[in-house]
Amino acid sequence: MTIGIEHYLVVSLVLFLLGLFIVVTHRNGVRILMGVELILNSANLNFVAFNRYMPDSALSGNVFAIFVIILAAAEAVVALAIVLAVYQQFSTIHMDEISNMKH
Amino acid sequence: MDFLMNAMQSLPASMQLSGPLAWTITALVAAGVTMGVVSLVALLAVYAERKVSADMQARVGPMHVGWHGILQTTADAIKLMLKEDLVPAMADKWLFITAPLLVFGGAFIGWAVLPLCKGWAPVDLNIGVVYLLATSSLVALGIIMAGWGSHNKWSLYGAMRTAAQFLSYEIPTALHLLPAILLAGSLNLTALANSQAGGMGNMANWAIWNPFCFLSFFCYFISGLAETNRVPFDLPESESELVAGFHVEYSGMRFAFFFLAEYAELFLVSAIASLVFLGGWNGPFGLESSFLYLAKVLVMMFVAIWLRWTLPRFRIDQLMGLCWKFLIPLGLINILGVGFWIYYFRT
Amino acid sequence: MHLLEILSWLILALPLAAFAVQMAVGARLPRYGDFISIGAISLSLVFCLLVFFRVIVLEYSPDYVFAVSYPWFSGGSIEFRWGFYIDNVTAFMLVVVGVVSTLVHIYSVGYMHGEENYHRFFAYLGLFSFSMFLLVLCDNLFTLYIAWELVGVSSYLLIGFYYTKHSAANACIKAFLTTRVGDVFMFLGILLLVLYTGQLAYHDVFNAVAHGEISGTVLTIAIVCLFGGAVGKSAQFPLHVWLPDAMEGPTPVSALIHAATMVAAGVYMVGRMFPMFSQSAEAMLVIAYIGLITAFFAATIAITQNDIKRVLAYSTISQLGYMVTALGVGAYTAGLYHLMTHAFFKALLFLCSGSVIHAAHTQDMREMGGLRKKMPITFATMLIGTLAIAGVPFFSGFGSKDAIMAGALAFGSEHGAHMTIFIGLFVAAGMTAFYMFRLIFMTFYGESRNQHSYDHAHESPASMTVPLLILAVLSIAGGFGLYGGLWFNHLVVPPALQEAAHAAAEHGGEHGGAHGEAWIHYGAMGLSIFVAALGIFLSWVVYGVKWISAEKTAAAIRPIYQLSFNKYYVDEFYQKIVIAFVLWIRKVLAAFDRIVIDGIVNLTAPLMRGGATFSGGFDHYVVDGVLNLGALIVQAAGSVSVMLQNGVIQSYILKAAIAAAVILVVHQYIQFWL
Amino acid sequence: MDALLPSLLFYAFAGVILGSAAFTAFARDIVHAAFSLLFTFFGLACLYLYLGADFVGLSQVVIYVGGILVLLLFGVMFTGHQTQETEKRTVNFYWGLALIALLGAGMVPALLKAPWAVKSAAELPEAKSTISSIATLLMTDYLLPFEIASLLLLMALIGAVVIARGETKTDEGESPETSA
Repeated sequence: MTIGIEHYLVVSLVLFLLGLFIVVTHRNGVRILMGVELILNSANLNFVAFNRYMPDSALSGNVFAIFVIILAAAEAVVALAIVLAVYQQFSTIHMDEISNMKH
Repeated sequence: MDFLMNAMQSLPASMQLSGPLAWTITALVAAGVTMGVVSLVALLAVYAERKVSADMQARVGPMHVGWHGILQTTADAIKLMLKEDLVPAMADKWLFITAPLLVFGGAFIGWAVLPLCKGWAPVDLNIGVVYLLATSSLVALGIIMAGWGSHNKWSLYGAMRTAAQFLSYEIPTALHLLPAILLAGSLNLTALANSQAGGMGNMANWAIWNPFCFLSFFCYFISGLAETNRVPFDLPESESELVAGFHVEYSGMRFAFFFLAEYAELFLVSAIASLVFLGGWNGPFGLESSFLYLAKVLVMMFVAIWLRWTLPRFRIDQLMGLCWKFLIPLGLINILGVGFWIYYFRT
Repeated sequence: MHLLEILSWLILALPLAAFAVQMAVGARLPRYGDFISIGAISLSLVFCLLVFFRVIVLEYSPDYVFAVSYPWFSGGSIEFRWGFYIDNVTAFMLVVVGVVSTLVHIYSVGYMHGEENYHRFFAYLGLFSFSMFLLVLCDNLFTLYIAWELVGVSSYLLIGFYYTKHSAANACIKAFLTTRVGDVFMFLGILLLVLYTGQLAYHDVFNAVAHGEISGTVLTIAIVCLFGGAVGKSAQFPLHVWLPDAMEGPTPVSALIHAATMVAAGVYMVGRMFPMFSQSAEAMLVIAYIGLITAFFAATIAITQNDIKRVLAYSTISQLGYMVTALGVGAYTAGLYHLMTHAFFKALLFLCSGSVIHAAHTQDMREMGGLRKKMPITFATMLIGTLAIAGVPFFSGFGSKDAIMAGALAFGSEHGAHMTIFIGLFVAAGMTAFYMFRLIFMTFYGESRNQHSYDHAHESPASMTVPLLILAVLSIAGGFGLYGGLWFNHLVVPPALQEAAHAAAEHGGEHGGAHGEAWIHYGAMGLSIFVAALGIFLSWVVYGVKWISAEKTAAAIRPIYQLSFNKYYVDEFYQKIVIAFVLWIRKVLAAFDRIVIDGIVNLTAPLMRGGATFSGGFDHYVVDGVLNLGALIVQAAGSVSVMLQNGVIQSYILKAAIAAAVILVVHQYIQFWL
Repeated sequence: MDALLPSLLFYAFAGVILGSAAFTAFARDIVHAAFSLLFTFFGLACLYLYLGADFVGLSQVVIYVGGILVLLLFGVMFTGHQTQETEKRTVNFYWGLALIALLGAGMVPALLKAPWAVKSAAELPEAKSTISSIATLLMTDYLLPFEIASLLLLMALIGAVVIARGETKTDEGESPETSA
């Protein structure tokens, strides 16, 4: 009944699938961003879990997770700026309606 | 208070329990104690606020319930609890209900790492400061939730302002804690306070005497006030323009939660300031006492109340300008400065 | 760094910097930036004087040498270095170049005032000064050749300064190409030396020659080839034709390049290489005779010319011939001494002629006359220059020319067969005095022959006259009285060269006035004074008081006069024979080209056309067919896949992810199926 | 008994995380979805703490809850509550479901079968505080990535400002949507 690495991997996998589902199916740009965040978090969970279950890895997993979080912050800022710009430009944030590069 | 500490520590032993169950029971008891303290602090703080403001405006304040109105806030609390629980028809019910809990929860879980008396905290977390910074963000989220859930434009405005203000002021709050943390070399609040013991009159080692930390202390207190939405930074509430901001639709018990959370946070900010900068329980003449610590917190709270009834409210652009153009650069400079200080005076 | 090293760097850098600045921003500076050029060249002059002072005065020793060299690059087995080589000769030459350059710069301010491209002129002057300094300072053959060509280029630019004038454009091309003939020989000479010795630096080459690494006929050929460069640059017969034409350039240029410095470069080069040249008696003899021919023929031409600058040009050629002869007969110091004195008085004469031209607006002496009263300063200074060149005692030309005569006389007395050299020089000296005073009389005395230009004539501005005065002083002082030659002799001959000179003296004559026997020296002196006086007297008789009519005399000896007047038809000879030969070869080659090469090309055309027709058909039916088939397939596939391409990025992600998932699932479960 | 509580805690956290994430994925209201994300992030932070990664856990709370989530809510509020009840919120909904089913079917056996070079839970050392080790790592082995990350944040900040403000320049009625 102890918790092994597989438990974390499955949780992470389901998180990833849910994120992917959001990215693939939802029309709202902000919702897609949420999906992306879920995917990033599932990766992070893998990093941290493997780090814990490989004690010799000297915290590299944790450091990686921190870098991923930093990247996620940068990504969210820029992505939201883009979403706002898109909204101003196209008056919609439905990503399937924005199918042409030049307005 | 020292008795309390001993009692808490010996509790599991006296019940002859060990393992996770003991851990759980200790946690629950600690949570209960903390909850009681929070409520007590809030009740007293509201009373103090009323009385102080009355004094400042040459009034007498509440006088009828109890001796000099000392039971007035208790009576108010009872009144709020007995009021009808209203949810506006157009409101997003889930969000509307969750928001006060989130706000209060956010303020409350911060107390988990706060030393309540000399050397004892419910959870003596070794990265307590980071934990405090982390949990305080829940409050902002709760306020946004309240603003959105109320389906009211005043609420939404208040919520948006909160989000902006909160995101901005989180940065200087952290930045201005860092110089003192660098000096102490620890993120543990107890260790931070203990590291300031000793020196001339048990005061010379207070972080505030370091020139950089001296600046940081005031900047931190300003940022803290802004984070708790206290005047002069109470733009999210601003009674005069937004009616009451995010909690305009709330009444009864839910409103009480917001109220409680505000004073809990105020206490938290004051406590951190006194622990990190003012030596915590270390005081003059080699004194080390929980009462000294409490006295410092109360003085800080009094200053906050005093400011509330003295200063007018900022405009939103002034608020943001103060944060980004003044507090954050100063924080970075302070960190650099204290780094050099440590390099030259410690090594 | 040694002081001399720093000074050498500065001397080189300043004119080059002035050149760069003038080229880049000269047009936009106040006064077109002439002050920059003048400042730079003046500073260079100051540094030259410092070098002179240090080398000649402070640390004087006959064999003073300062050498420094820097690695440059290496090609094959030869390491190319470049550096400075400063001895007494270099110090002297630096002062000559510096003084004349500076004075010409200053003079140009007045002379070129208001010209178009004023700043460009100064830029070219700066480039020329740099090149000349480099030529003087450098320590090896390779750098010498580079400086040599740079001098040629800047001379080309300066002669062609009025490039819109057709004659100037032609003259600069002619000058460049003619000197190039000499340069090719010089390059061959350098190549021969490098081939045999593997060295480039002067010293190493001299050592190699002294050790016999190159000797005999090969050495003679190498030396004659090197001398070919001097023939071109110093306008020796038969490559002298460019110098008179080069007078199309502005007069300061004539003074700077075609009187004082560049044309002296050949002489300087021979002087610099003297230890090597003196190893080959045959080559020395060739040099001596070429110098003699040049000196004599140029003098005869100068008598009949009417253009004031052409007279001076031929006079220059003649004087260069003197120098070369001096070198050829082993009177090494006399040649270099004459180089210095000539630089001063010929620059003076040219600048005076410029002043006259500036005033009279013509170059034809027949249009002038009586300018003495209008232009007293110009007259006085020009008279001093003329006296100097004529070899009148107490002027600089006397000492140097006398030394050359003495050298030639000594050579002749040793080898009776070569007494011709002395006699030729002697006669040429008389002619020199004659034509120079002819110039003076025609220009400054008598009545004006063109009243209009006479009325407008006036003295030149101070920026022009001051250099004249300075040069006049130098033209007198440069002679050091009567005994300059003796003094100079001690000054510039390092012992190493003395030995070489002695070696030359063993088969040649005694090499200079000082070491000559007394009768040679005083005899030569007396004779040269005599011919100078004779020349002046004749000139006075013909052009001064006109007892003898010049026209009648010319008519009496008409064929000779025509020969002289037409410069012995050398130009025509080149035009008719040499250039015609080249043109003929060109025609032959053109015919070969047309008939043989074009024939082959024309033959290939039908072949190619046949091949092209075939390959075109193949292309059209086979290759295009395949391609069209491919295109059809791609089009069909595209019309299917365009349905996938709907512009919605999410659908792309979906499709990619589904593809990945399918692959994954297949990969996972395939083991069960198999 | 001793092993039960930690396991139960894990399952509780996993339940919170996956439940709230699923709510995010399937909720009709985007604001609800966003707030549901709060629980996902918070649960993940708890899971990190549970894994002994205290600093990562708190960073998760600070940055995701305090930063990114608030930003997402901003995004929702600025772009308006656009999706009406009647409007279609998703595309390819069933394709998406098929996709995650397929991927899950492919991945789960792969995860379980893979010979991970890890230790079993019993062999693991006691979790210690990671913060000073991480600080040392960031200042030594990972100094360059750390500095690059700071640069990246600066670039993101400036870039975001530029992108978001870009439209204010065309206020003179030139922008297509105002004229259209």
